Amino acid sequence: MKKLINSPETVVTDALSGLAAAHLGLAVDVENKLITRAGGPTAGKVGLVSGGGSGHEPLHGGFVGYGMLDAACPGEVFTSPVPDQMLAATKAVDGGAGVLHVVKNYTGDVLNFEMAAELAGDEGIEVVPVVVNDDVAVQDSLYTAGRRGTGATVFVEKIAGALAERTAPLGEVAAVAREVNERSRSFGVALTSCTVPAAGKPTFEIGDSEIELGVGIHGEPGRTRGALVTAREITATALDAIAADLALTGDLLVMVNGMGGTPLIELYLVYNEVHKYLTGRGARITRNLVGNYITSLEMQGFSVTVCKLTDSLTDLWDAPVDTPALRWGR
Amino acid sequence: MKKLINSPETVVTDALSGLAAAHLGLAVDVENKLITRAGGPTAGKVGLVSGGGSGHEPLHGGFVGYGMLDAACPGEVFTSPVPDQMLAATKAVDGGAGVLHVVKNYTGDVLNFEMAAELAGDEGIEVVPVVVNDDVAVQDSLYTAGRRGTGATVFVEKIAGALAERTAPLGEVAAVAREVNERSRSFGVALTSCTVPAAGKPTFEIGDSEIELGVGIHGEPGRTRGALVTAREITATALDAIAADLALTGDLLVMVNGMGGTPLIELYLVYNEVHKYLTGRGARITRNLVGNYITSLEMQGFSVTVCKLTDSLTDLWDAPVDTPALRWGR
Amino acid sequence: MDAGFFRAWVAEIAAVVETQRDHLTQLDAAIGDADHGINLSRGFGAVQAALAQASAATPGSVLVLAGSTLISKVGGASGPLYGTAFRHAGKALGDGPEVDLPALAGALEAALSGVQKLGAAREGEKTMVDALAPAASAFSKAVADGASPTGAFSALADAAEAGAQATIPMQALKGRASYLGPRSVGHEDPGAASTALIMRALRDVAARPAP
Amino acid sequence: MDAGFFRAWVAEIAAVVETQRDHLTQLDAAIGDADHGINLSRGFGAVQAALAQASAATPGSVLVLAGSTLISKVGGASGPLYGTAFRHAGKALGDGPEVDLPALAGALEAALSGVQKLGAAREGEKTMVDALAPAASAFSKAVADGASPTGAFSALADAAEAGAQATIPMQALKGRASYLGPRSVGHEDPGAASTALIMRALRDVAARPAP
Ligand SMILES: Nc1ncnc2c1ncn2[C@@H]1O[C@H](COP(=O)(O)OP(=O)(O)O)[C@@H](O)[C@H]1O
Ligand SMILES: Nc1ncnc2c1ncn2[C@@H]1O[C@H](COP(=O)(O)OP(=O)(O)O)[C@@H](O)[C@H]1O
Ligand SMILES: [Mg+2]
Ligand SMILES: [Mg+2]
Ligand SMILES: [Mg+2]
Ligand SMILES: [Mg+2]
Repeated sequence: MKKLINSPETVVTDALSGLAAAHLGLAVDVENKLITRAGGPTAGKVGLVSGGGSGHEPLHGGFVGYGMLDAACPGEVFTSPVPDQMLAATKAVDGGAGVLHVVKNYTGDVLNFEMAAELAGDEGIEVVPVVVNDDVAVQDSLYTAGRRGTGATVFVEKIAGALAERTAPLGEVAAVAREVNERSRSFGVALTSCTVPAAGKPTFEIGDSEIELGVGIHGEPGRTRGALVTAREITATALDAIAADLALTGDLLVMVNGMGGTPLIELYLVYNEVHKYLTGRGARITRNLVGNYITSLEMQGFSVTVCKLTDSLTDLWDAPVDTPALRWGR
Repeated sequence: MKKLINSPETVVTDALSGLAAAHLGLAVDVENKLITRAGGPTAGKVGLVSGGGSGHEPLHGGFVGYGMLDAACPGEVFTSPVPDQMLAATKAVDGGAGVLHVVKNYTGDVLNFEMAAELAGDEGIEVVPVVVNDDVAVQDSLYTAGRRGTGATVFVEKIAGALAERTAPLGEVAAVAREVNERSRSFGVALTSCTVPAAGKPTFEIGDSEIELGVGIHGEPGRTRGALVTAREITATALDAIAADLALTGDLLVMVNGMGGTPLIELYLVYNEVHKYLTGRGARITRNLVGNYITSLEMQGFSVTVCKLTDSLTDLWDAPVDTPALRWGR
Repeated sequence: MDAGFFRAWVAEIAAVVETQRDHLTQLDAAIGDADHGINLSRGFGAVQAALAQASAATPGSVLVLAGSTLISKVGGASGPLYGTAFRHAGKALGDGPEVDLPALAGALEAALSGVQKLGAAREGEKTMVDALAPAASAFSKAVADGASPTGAFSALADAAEAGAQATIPMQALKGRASYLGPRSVGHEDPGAASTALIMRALRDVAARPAP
Repeated sequence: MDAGFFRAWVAEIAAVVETQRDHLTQLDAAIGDADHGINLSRGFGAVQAALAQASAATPGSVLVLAGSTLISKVGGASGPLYGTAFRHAGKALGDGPEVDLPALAGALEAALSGVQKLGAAREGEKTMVDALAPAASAFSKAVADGASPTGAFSALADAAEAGAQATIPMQALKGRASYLGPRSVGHEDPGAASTALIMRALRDVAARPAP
């Protein structure tokens, strides 16, 4: 295991201390693993709380700030946070207009957020959860815990955050969050495994000319093993899987996301293939992100996330945002 | 070699096509490998041109835009561009106020930019080159080609770009660029090698518990091989090397830069160690960057760059910038 | 069985989880995300610390504190699920200083129903339920049949172990492993395996000569 | 020697660089950035393409075009340096249709001075100069001593090869390898190695029976 760390036990808290030192716009409670805006809650504004296992940076802490999240609670690496953290976050950001919980669809995240919402309710805070489940690699059926929440989480947090900043009521913020989730799909591909620091060895073995198609953001195995073919072919496989589930027409917001160990030159190369694939089928990419936004430690690979935009979603996407990992308009 | 590419020969042009598709604010001539602002030259404004081998993304193309570069010319992977590209870039951005060449100190970059400057001069364009040489891993002496240009290039391009945007004359823009370079130092550490696509195998071999201290951004060997110790110890080694050359006092701009294959969680962890080291010695980090800004393909590792700020340098750093990789204030 | 007995059980669980930490993590690596052993060692370590602090003088209060601590410290799917199991078991034991076998049987049934209410898993879906359900009913049956303590606890541990083994051919329909669909077949479920360890720990503690 | 002779030389260089591409890149990996072979194969490939297009009917024009193409296509340190070498050699040959051995000797001296003027490297600094300088002077001396063409070209190639080998114990003082300081000792300089290949190609082409 080759990592820049002090010890497997302190990875998350050491990194949180670094985040705190680097971004004075954030208030970071390292001990309780809680990241909020330095300003505190905004009266009359819906609070946005998200959280999940660590190892996906910049998600979620890097998206706390004006126009996006009010708080993030990171768990241990790849392990959802605990209800105590989520409750503390919910109380910290409640500005009297209620709190939205952005939850990625994993049993652990769902159960812990459910418990937290119940506890918050007991304390008189209105909480509405929105569960993100955009990963088409898993079929959503009676036979699974449902689709995993992956890249669409970034879109949900940005767009719902923008609407909340306009002091829309909780119901509307939750509705737009669900709308973004319903209009978004993702597919991920891994070239290499990641290594959970506390585990010390790669989560899965993979050959030098193999790739994992449909990999999860925790290194969960995907649909199949494939051969390491060209970026064009790999991209087509990913987009075919998405297109089989959602008609890729009209104006699209597209993210080509790196898994953590893939350099930007390769991500732009993949974006070029995505662009050719989608425009070749008559769609228009009107907004895009290319970079590392929801990672899996040092895994090499990428994911592509597509959202079918509407004019109002585009307007919310363009709204000013000022967070460590996403910033424009101010 | 595990990479998301179509073929080793087309890596650079395919990635440039992706950059062009993703950023409509850029004008990208894929065939001639030239990236300029879509708007064309700004009359009366000094033009900033930089360039170097590809494989360091977002450097340089990701820094073309308002408040930073006017043009970038990427060479083949790890190979400086050719005079034709630099001349074309220089002509494309000349707004009548002359052109600054930001050159990283490598024999190839220096020789090719020299030839380009000569050709531009023949065409009546005033060109002033600024050579960046901030890497303390190499001692600057009669026995070397001089220090390598690394992380400080990002600072030079941002700060000189900000001054140029204020339509300062070429002499002043060149002077501030040199001032930033003189006040900046860097040191890099590699955990793994990178693989040049056309070479197909890692540039260097390194053991599972070894690190390369003082590595160059092209995977050039550094000062010594060391053991993979804690992030705290590795960071101290890097900062000791810098402190031995530049008194680390006063207000500092610090960049903890990822080499391409290192995840953000580790970079923030390293930033925490850098912060403790520097503040522990009485310095103040008043500005910082944490992320992938000058990479070495998929290499795992980091570099730290420190610049001793003045009030006017801080003011120029804070000035609005709007590029694919660095954006604030608009 | 008094509070000391249940403290000893939890201590034994913590010890076993430590030794089996990597094994449980490897099971989770095969069909999950390689953290189950890490999660439980963090969780039961915290439970040990909490119990060392707390007075918790009744069997019920020991298990409720254990459950609450798991919920607060583990995260993931297993945190709320095991936490709920211990809390419900503890609540079922009431606040008497001593509990007998029938009371413990009722507590195990309460733990099971708590887990199923929260996680909505039925038997056969390749989860901890596949070890907990047969263990609870085997224990209840043995107790009802008037089996000796030794016999009842052996039935409990054996049923849990058999239940865990039985998850190998199953296709996961709940939890992270369900993402694999048919590819989840052929692997033992990590949570079922840890449940078997927890029940074995109970048997071993019960087998110790009373101090 | 006419334009055809020099076109044949350049073609032979291109062929040899192709076969030695990985070897040169590996030499560069040891003390540089692992691209020298890649750079030269891209460069001489482009030179071949350019010559195929161009009329270039004199020895001088062939070498000038080769040099300009290297400058335009290679990049790195070797691009401007080899480009300058060929341009200066070509200019020195003037625009006659035929050149003799003394003229070629002068052209090689011109190439050397061009490289040294641009790169400021002296002999012993572990660069291509350490192969080019002895080769040029050995050739001049042989020609001056009235050696046979075969003898002169062998002296040229042997001196270049010996010069390249002699870079192994040197510490690099110029170029990327100089960053290594003492660690550059013990490796052959890639540019010196490619210069030796270029000189050997010249000898081999000269050895061919005139068509
Ligand atoms: N819905 C559920 N009901 C019961 N047990 C479940 C459920 N989902 C998951 N589990 C159990 O949780 C175990 C995984 O626990 P763990 O790895 O600690 O959490 P995570 O899956 O969040 O990483 C699985 O092996 C399974 O036994
Ligand atoms: N100043 C110099 N003078 C002469 N030759 C040089 C000089 N600097 C470098 N070289 C030659 O260039 C070679 C490296 O070429 P190449 O690898 O293609 O370029 P780069 O170093 O830019 O990657 C070295 O082996 C050396 O022979
Ligand atoms: Mg987990
Ligand atoms: Mg090079
Ligand atoms: Mg798990
Ligand atoms: Mg080289």
